Amino acid sequence: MKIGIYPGCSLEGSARDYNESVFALAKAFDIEPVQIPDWNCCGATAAHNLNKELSLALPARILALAEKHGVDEILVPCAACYSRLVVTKHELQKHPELKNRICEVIEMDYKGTSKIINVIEWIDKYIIPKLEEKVKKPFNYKVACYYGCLLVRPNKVLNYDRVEDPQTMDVVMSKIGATAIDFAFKTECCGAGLSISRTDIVSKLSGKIIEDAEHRGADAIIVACPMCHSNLDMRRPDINKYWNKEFNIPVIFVTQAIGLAVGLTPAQVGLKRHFVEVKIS
Amino acid sequence: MSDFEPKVVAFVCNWCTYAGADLTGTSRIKYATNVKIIRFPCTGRIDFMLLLKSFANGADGIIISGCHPNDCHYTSGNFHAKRRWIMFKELMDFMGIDMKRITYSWVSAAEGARWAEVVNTTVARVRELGPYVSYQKMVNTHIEEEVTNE
Amino acid sequence: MSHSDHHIERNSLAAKVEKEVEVKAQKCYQCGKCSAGCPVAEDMDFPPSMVLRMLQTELPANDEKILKSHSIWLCVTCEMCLTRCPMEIDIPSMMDYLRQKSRSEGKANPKAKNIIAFHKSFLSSIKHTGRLFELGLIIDYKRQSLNLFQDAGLAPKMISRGKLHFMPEKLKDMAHIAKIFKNTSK
Amino acid sequence: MARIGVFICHCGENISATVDCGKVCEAASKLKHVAYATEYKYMCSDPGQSLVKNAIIEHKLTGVVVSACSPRMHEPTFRKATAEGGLNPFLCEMANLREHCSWVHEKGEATTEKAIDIVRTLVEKVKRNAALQPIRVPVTKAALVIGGGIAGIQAALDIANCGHKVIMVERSPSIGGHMSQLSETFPTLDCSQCILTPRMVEVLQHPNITLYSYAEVEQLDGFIGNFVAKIRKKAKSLDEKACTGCGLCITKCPQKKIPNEFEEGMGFRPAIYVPFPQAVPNRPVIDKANCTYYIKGKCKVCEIVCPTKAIRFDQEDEVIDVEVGAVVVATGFDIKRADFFPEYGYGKLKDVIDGLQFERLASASGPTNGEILRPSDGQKPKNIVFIACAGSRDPAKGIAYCSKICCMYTAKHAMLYKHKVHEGNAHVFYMDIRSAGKNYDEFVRRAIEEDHVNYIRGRVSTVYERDGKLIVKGVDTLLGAQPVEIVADMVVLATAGVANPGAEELAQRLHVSYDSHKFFAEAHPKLKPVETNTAGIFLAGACQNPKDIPDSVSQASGAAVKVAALFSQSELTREPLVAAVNRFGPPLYSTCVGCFMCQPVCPYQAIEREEIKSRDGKVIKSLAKINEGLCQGCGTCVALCRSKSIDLYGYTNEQVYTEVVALLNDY
Ligand SMILES: Cc1cc2nc3c(=O)[nH]c(=O)nc-3n(C[C@H](O)[C@H](O)[C@H](O)COP(=O)(O)OP(=O)(O)OC[C@H]3O[C@@H](n4cnc5c(N)ncnc54)[C@H](O)[C@@H]3O)c2cc1C
Ligand SMILES: Cc1cc2nc3c(=O)[nH]c(=O)nc-3n(C[C@H](O)[C@H](O)[C@H](O)COP(=O)(O)OP(=O)(O)OC[C@H]3O[C@@H](n4cnc5c(N)ncnc54)[C@H](O)[C@@H]3O)c2cc1C
Ligand code: SF4
Ligand code: SF4
Ligand code: SF4
Ligand code: SF4
Ligand code: SF4
Ligand code: SF4
Ligand code: SF4
Ligand code: SF4
Repeated sequence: MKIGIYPGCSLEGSARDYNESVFALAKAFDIEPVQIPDWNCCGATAAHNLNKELSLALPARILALAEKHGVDEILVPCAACYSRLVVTKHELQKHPELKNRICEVIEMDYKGTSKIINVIEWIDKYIIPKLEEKVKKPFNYKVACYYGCLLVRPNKVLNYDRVEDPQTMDVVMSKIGATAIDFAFKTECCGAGLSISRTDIVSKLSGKIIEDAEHRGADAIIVACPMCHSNLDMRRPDINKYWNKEFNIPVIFVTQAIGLAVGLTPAQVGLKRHFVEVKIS
Repeated sequence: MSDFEPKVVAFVCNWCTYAGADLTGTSRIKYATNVKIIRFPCTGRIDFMLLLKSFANGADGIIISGCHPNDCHYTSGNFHAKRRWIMFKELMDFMGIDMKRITYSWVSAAEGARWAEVVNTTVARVRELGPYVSYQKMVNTHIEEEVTNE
Repeated sequence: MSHSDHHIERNSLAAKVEKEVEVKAQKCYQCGKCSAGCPVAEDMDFPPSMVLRMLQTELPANDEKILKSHSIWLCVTCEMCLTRCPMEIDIPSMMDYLRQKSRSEGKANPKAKNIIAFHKSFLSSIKHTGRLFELGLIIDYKRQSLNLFQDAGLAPKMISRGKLHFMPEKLKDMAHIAKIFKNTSK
Repeated sequence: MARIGVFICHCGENISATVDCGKVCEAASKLKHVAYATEYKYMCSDPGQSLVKNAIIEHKLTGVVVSACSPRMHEPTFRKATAEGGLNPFLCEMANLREHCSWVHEKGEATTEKAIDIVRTLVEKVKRNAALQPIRVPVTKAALVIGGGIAGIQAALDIANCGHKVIMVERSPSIGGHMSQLSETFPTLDCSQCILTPRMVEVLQHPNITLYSYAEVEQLDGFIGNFVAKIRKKAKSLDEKACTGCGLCITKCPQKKIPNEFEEGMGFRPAIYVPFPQAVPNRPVIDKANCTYYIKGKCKVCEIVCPTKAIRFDQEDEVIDVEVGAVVVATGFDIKRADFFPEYGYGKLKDVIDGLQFERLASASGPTNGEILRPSDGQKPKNIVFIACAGSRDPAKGIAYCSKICCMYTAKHAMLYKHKVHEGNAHVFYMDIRSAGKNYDEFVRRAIEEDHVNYIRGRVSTVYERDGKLIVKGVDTLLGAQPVEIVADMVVLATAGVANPGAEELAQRLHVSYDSHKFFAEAHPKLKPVETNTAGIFLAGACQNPKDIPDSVSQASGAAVKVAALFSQSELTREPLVAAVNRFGPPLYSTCVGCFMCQPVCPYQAIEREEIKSRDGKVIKSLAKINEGLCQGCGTCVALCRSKSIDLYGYTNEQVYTEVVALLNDY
């Protein structure tokens, strides 16, 4: 079985920390995901806001490339990219004519054979079985697992976890010794799509999530999406200003938390790149 | 052709269309004399071989009519009739029966006027089509040959 | 004959939404659950359930209001509404369609200028490099939105944390991307 | 040789004005096998009827065709006259010369010709009529009532008061159903127990009613008038005759922490228990699944303390057969339970409860003695939110229908809350207020106008907990979908009314139909709302769809009358127009090939399997057999049977084919 990875644009840029932690964690567990050669951007929100065909064609090229290189399973750490790829696969499967049209657009063959998995599924399948023996420093913290929108929605298409009150990340965190608190904003939107154009709205929405997590006594918010991370972490000064508060709860990628627990250094998992200082560990 | 009077047989269910046709009468609504009714308990009882038998015996057109869907006196008789009709229709079509000669309709016990309309439109259509001699000839020749062979 | 066999020509926005994205506005019974859960409803001029109600009227004046609304641009496609709608009405897809329609008819709400500018900058970044070049995106967006001072503090901090590249990373097969853009531009 | 008599009616001038009756009579008299033809002004008058009687005798007729009005009008009249003439009544047919001829055509040759065609057709048919005997079915005058809620109770009492025996089977240890759990009832707010308990006691004491509680119907065989029911009486581990109901065992049972079903999980009960103080019968049962003795083999405290030595640990289930003539199904309904609404925290947040739980909180005999206290900390809620249509009218959750009762009980709950917590605020999120009953809308208006319940039109998106409070996020759609956020202490969901668990299996055992939501199906939505598709089985109460008490009681009385009508004769007589599968002697036995394609199409489950056995008991052949008690004569099976092995009396293949030939051929 050949496992590929589609990092997506943000992991190469603003979410380098996430990227580093994914690869460091993979290495620690002797896994070597191969990048899909010459991958392109999935088009994210912008494409389907402005151009439906393009919003399917861009992900279709990625999937077709994966197929061409014999990839059976594609790990997609970015929840936004994950959602776009799964939705595209679903749409093309459902509408054969659309599939033909998109194949014409991208001038490539596409069958829809590769499986697309998100980072939690990947952890579940490849990390958890060997986790117990490897945990060196239990992650003894109270954490609020934040799933965001795109890991679980659209639920009928993604078919992953429960759409209300999902549990998979909570379970993963408990395996490294963390206590996942009950958290009302697990799947509320952080405002990702308006990240740059409407910072006020993003500050408001992301602020609600942070406020609730802090209020419930969480030591950290755990995320599995670079968009969520950038909104909750990089946007913190805006959030604090908007709310007129000093929120300083750190936002940690799930892969970073596991990495720390199995003995990787903060630098190895990219913690120093965060805006909000991570005092734990 | 102008003095051609088509013969039309109507197979109707007792509870809806027969009663509907009674109402046509009580309301004194007039329709063509060409249609003659045979009463069945339910359209579910109608054996579609009767259609072939009718054409062979000189019918130029046929009406099948029962309760509206979901109104069947026997709850689902008309549903089964409809299902069988769909299959049989294809078969007859395949056999070369002129399907324009057959009307399949729903007339409830309250639709006296509708029954007159169904009768009149069917008669008009069949009149247009002319006598269904082709079928009668085909079937009847066959019988006669058998008789002479004896 | 089924009851819905009415062959009336409809030319309303609702009819178009129905045809293009298979969202039937008439299915909405105005319960308001979408608006109750929508994270941006309070910033919208018409919350999602109101957009549906306006579509249902099939009145040209309401269609016009929708296409010119701020709401359709504020929707962040979070899918909360679809997830909870009892009638499973795909509002996010509908919003996508309305945005495209609004822009192609030149009716986009002026207040959404920045949002559109951002999406455009984003796409143009992909068009030129195949991947998102974040620094380029920010510069292009600032140019388009004339919002020069917004996020002034962000870039230096990102740079210091190695989160912004100075040079775009280009795909090898840029010609392919160009073709895809060309093939999908209507 | 057939000798047919034809009687042509003028119907005053109704027929004779357009049809030349004389000519029809003449033509009829020339038909083969017609021994006598005559015309008369009013055939249905006494002299007209005598004409038929006398002609039968005089002309030794073997068949009669009365050519007059619609058989739907006078067929019974002339069949009776035929019988009085000494001929089997089914040897009489009517030719419809009025409704289908004289009234719908103008006077003229074609009309008379058509009349002749009709007469000829029926003459040919009647020649092929068989002398049929009405089917007589004996009736066992005892009714089985399944389910002991208010509907079952009402039906049982009504039937018993007509003087018939009733066997009532109730699944749980006590009768009473959901009504016994209710606090006060809309629209009058009278105490549920106060009006129900006397009825329950009446059932127990009625000489005509035998009550089997803690029992279930396992199987039902037979047909209208003649059912046999297999009833499993679950072991109560108790000698009911010896037990005095003193309750000592209940107080001493050490196993005390079992969630109390009657209190909807908001209290506990021991392993030996009576579900509630007014239970009928008021005798305990041991819940084997939770009793220490059954689990670990030790304890027997109850046996030790029982002053009358009534405990029987070795008791086993008992299965008995009862013979009944009719069945009333009254197994009621249930409401959607936890984990159905994750976005509202139902099943997860302690203070998000359902309607039945609220009933228990509001009930004077409930876990809080009628005080409205929230389950999490026993505090009095200052702000309470009711959410209507919680799961009903929600196709995404699989329930598109309206549950019908929840608008009313929600108004009642809000009202009861306001009566008990004067300083509190009650909010109701609703979509429509459906209160179409006598004094119902007035009731809802009272909640709004006098008790100041805050009705907000809109659906709630989510309920979550924060600092021990519940945040309810909704909108007010009447204010342009303006967001409404209420910080509540307690949330009550009016969850959808659904079919009782086990309803589907029961329906299959009884051979009655059910709808896609597993509610029992009535035979006709308007005109047979208490009948099922199976003759002799009737419906009462919420097992058909969610219903309130007045509707349940009305329907139960309706079902009881149907049963009483059935029991008013000792034999059922039915028209013999039923289907039959042919039978002959060996070696063929029947042309039926045993495909059983006919079985599923019969709307009345009248087609059974019969096994032909050789002398040494080996099954040689499986054949379809029609139960004439169940068959209603629709004829669907006849048309379907490919080997033409089934025929329908009155409409045999021979008859209908002959009709076609006679109608089209002028001979
Ligand atoms: C929260 C709430 C509040 C309500 N308030 C009111 C009100 O104020 N006023 C009003 O008019 N109505 C009210 N109702 C409606 C009322 O409860 C029903 O109308 C009534 O209970 C229906 O009676 P039933 O006998 O048909 O069914 P049920 O009460 O459900 O009784 C059915 C009985 O059948 C038994 N049973 C089930 N399956 C089997 C089986 N297989 N074999 C043997 N026995 C079986 C059950 O154990 C039960 O005893 C309310 C309902 C709810 C949920
Ligand atoms: C516009 C409209 C549409 C409807 N559509 C539907 C529908 O689609 N489906 C449905 O289920 N229901 C429908 N209904 C309701 C339906 O009409 C009633 O449920 C039904 O008619 C009630 O029957 P009833 O016998 O109780 O009363 P009625 O139909 O009113 O019959 C009462 C009879 O009693 C006679 N009478 C009155 N006073 C006396 C007296 N003092 N002495 C002797 N005789 C007397 C009257 O002449 C009448 O014949 C509709 C009603 C209306 C108004
Ligand atoms: S239900 Fe059956 S019997 Fe009744 S009228 Fe209809 S087709 Fe006829
Ligand atoms: S949730 Fe669905 S049905 Fe309700 S108002 Fe919104 S779109 Fe309409
Ligand atoms: S998808 Fe758009 S309309 Fe729907 S809830 Fe999210 S932001 Fe609101
Ligand atoms: S034997 Fe069972 S029922 Fe009796 S007292 Fe013990 S636990 Fe209770
Ligand atoms: S079993 Fe014995 S102790 Fe228990 S109630 Fe009956 S008589 Fe009393
Ligand atoms: S009765 Fe009222 S609350 Fe219940 S489902 Fe119907 S409309 Fe909703
Ligand atoms: S009065 Fe009639 S129209 Fe008005 S709510 Fe009641 S049932 Fe509906
Ligand atoms: S005639 Fe109708 S009711 Fe009788 S057995 Fe046949 S299908 Fe069943």
